[in-house]
Amino acid sequence: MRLVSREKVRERMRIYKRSIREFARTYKENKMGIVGLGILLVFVFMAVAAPLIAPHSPREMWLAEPLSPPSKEFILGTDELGRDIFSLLVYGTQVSLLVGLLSTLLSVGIGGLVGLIAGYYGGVVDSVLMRITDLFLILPGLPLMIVLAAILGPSIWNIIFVIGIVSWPSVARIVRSQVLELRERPFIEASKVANASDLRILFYHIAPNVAPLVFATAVLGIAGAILSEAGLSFLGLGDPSHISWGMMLHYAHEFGALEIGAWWYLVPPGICIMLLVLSFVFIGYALDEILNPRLRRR
Amino acid sequence: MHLLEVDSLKTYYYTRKGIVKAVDGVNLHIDKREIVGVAGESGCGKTTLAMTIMRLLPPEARILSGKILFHGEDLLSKTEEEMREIRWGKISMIFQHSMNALNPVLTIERQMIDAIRAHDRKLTKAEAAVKARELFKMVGLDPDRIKGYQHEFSGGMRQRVMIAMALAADPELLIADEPTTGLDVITQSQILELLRRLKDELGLSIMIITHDLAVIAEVCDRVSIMYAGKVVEIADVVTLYKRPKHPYTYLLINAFPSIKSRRRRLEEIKGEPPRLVNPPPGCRFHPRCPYATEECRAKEPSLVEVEPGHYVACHYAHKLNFIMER
Amino acid sequence: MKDPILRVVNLKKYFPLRRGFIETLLSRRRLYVRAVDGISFNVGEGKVFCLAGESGCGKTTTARLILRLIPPTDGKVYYKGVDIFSLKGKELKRVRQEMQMIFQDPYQSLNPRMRIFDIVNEPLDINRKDLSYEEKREIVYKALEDVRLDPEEVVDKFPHELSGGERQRVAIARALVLRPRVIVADEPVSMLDASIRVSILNLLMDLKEKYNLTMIYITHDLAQVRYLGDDMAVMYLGKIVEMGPVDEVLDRPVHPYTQALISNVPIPDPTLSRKKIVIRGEVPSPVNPPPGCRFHPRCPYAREICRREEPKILEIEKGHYVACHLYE
Amino acid sequence: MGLREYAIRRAIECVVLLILATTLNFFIFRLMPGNPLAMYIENPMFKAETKQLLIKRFGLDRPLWEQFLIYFKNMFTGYYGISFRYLKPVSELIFGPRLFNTVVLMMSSTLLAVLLGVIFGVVSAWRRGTKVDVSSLVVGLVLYSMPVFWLGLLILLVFAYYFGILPFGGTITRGLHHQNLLHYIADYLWHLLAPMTTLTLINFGSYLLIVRNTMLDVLTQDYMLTAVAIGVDKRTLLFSYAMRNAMLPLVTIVAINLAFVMSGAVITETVFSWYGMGRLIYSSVMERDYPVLEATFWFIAVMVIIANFIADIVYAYLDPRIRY
Repeated sequence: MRLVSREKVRERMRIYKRSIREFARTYKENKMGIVGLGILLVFVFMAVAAPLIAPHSPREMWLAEPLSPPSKEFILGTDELGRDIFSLLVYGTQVSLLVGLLSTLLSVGIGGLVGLIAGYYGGVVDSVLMRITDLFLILPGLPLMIVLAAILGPSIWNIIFVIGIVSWPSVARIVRSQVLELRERPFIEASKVANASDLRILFYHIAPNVAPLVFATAVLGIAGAILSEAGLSFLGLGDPSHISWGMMLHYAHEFGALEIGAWWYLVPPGICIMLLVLSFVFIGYALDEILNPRLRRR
Repeated sequence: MHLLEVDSLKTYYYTRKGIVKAVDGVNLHIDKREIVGVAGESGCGKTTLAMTIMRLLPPEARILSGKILFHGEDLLSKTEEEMREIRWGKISMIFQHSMNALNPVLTIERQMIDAIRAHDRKLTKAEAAVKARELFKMVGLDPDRIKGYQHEFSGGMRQRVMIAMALAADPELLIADEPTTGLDVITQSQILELLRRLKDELGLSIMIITHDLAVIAEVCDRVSIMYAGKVVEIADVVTLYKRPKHPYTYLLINAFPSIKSRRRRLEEIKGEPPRLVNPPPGCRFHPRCPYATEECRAKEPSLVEVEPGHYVACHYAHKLNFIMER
Repeated sequence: MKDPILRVVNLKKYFPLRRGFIETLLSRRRLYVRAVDGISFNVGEGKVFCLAGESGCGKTTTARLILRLIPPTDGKVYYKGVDIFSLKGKELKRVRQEMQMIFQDPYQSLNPRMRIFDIVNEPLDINRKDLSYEEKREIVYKALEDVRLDPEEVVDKFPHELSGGERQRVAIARALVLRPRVIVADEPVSMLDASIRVSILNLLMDLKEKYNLTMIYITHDLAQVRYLGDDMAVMYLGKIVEMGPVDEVLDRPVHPYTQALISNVPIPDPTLSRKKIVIRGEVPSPVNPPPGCRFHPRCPYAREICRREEPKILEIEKGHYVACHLYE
Repeated sequence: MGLREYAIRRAIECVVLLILATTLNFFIFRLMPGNPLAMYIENPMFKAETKQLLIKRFGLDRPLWEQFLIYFKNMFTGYYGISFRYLKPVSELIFGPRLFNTVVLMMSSTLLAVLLGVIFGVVSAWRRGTKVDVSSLVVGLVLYSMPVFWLGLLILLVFAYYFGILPFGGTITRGLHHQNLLHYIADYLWHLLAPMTTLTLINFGSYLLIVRNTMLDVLTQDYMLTAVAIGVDKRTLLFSYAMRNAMLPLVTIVAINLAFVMSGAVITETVFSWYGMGRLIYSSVMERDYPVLEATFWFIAVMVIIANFIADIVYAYLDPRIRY
């Protein structure tokens, strides 16, 4: 096959740059989106630069009396094993971000593909795929995750897998309804008249038009995945070798932080979860407003 | 005194992309028992004009100047409370896209009764229901279907329902925004016939807003032609179609193929209508006008009465004489 | 008359009414929307054949059938003597290249995420793998010039950056890049403003002359039919009721429906007075079309036979066909 | 098509879905690594004979398709097997105080959340762009972003630990002798307060956002402009013209959310030691108590299907367009 000409590549780059510039301009006007992005960047920095920020190793035990309140050395006190809570918090960011991103990638991958195929081919294929999707929606999500996680065993990869495998149906539904609408657009017929193959129509015409919506959904999906991870970890199903915020709260609950009023152990992990989720929700909301033509009308 | 007189009205939209000068100095009037057509292409400001008269503008719109005199009283100086009485009570409107103008989950009867009772609170629900059925009959609908829902009616019938709704509070003036757009030829003809009949029977004044000059020729007594936020020509319907004075009017009428006339090549109007964020200076039509001169580019023409009842906004109105050969 | 380039024979399309899985199981009788119900016509090479009718009469479905965008329930379409529904693979691809379509809504018929160059280039990308990028670009630029757009100015733009008229020109350019023989135009100007409409109509006529195209022009506007059509057929509820040369049909309509339709078309001339034929009611649903002649419930001349028997299509004058019991 | 025909059609579809869900439920628990058979054999609590007996009783020695048929019959005749952990019939574990407690918790919090969500959502949309709107939007988003258990822990920290006015958990005060029924109910409600508030707040956030969105959508519809032009008074405008349309999607969402609320219940019941189905599910997972899980999952699926069915009928009743 002949290589794509250099000029064509250059042309493409120019167009992409222009689209990104245009998008950035509209995004900048959205206050919520900017706040969300700001919070997210702080957390990303925390995750990447964790070894530089954290004063102690998250594994180092008996640094001080267990459950000791905040002090100069341990600004958020210590946990029941005498570990530095602030350090645990900083490293916990890595887990949340990793689980959120990867499990959403999985659910968007499965859901997107199912939605595309069901929506485009319709008929029996659609009926079968959608019935399966309905079934997954009927089964209670978190209990299902709990069962799967408990059986697969406590590992961060299992958690990612479990969250991804349980949360794809909503993505599939959204994508499918969008595809159903796009499929009827005349530009699809126009390209059929030009002999375009199904694959070309699906991936060249439909997928790029679904992409923005999927992107907005995915960002909200990350928020949901982080909450799910926190929930699973809180129930004690997390990976003990990667301490997450949910797991910190699990231990806090288990070891009676509540009964002694150890707020320094109970409050900070929750705030972190909330802020990180909120940042994705804000960004998702902003994207939805920008990309969703229904809301843009006015 | 005219029933309604619009005097140098300006309504702009303040959007993120700039100021849209949708209505930029419009004059026109409507007399009693008269059907006046306001014609222009999409985006010329004709719907904004109607919404300004009704005072139903979205928040980003602002009325900058001008007067809207109804029975000699300026509607722009009325309070919202007073306007609520005049709206529908004196001036009612049929909106564009009548498909979506009715609430889908309420019966037609319920909506008709609400409309009737909103302006005559003395009526009981039962009395209002009787009146609603009468209105249904008047617009040629079967009164037994009044308890139905919007989706049970076809396009033409929905338009009739909208007309019945508009008549709910016995208005003096009816503004109809694209009343026949999207309807089939025969249905369209029926709706126009109905409007003409209502004018005669109820002594109604009607303002028809449309992009279709053929529709105007069918029913209107007088016509205003709008272009890019301005009125460029006003005349009675025969004068306008037979001896237009504004080049735009002439070209626009010529741009409509007729089913009657034998085939010949129609004259094109070059270019496209300007965007109202940044309209051209001088006469707004000059970039597309075959007769434009330096003067047209520099100076804006004002609407002048060239003969009784015939107003034209063109520097060369006295020189240009178009004769329609159809 | 020489052999027509396109022959449509007894074409039918019934759409099954969309219903749930369960319902299909429960009831044996399936309901159909009879969008096109047995129509036949010929299109001569280099002619403009107009399909006219009100919304829901099946004219757009006919267009999609001719282009094989949907499979027919019954009937044949012969292009240069070959039944297009029997074609497969390479042959189908080749015939499709010779038949292109222009759609009604220029806002919907261009992919919003592709720039103009890619939109016009797509048919070449798919069908002309033998061409180099430079060659394709030349053809695209030429096509854009053909539709009187400035290629340099538009190629990089996205559809939303163009006006409606410009978009429709792009759609025409896309239809032309493969040098088709037949163009099916489905209400190509109905969404455009009056002042732009004429320039698109004239453009279509010029291109038709220049490339000796055959055109199937679908419209509800009889004035447009008069303006550019050679032959025409009037459709009502999936059937052709009258067919013939444009001037013949419009000046001497014989079917009561055609007569009513023509008499109700608004004319941009207030001095012309004429008698309008008043017709009751609205078009019935194509799911349950009336028996016999489909127009009989609204026809002022309906007789007993019209309720029972479907009228056959008859040639009452040379080339002028009508399906009405009044003329049997 | 009338409402009745529509209801029948939907009912048949629900039955199909129920059969499919039952089937899926079977396979989820059979195809999992560490199948139930292994659990019997590895469990030292059972004697060899008992094992054989139970295996026979459950039909686990028969081929899979036969097991499937037996399972199917069992599910629909109310025989869910015996819990490994409690050595009691599963039906006894589910149908009783546990179910009651969970239903009380879920119903009360859902009702409150919907009510609050509707009020704040409508006001927020009606006054779009004002301070009221922006602050309720932010509150909604923040609540939506909060982990349920953390909110629960915070409430406990503040009201149980610092103020000492609420209990740390449980359904009733253990060891307390209740003098009469009224006293018992009061004690029960006192314990209900914290978990109910937690679930209400969490759900309130999402309902507020949904109602606000649909309401904004409705307000921009053409028919609203017509109603304003007609001069329909504000009350009628808001309640008859706008809200009825805006409430429609909510009917469906409340039903769909049931499965989601159940997830919230699992965690909430754990935080507050609430004696209900959620905790049963959790502890059964930890103990690999398959019969209980199989039954609870099936039961929840049935509830969700029924709720969706009811929602569809209510929707059709409210929206005349559905009965085409």
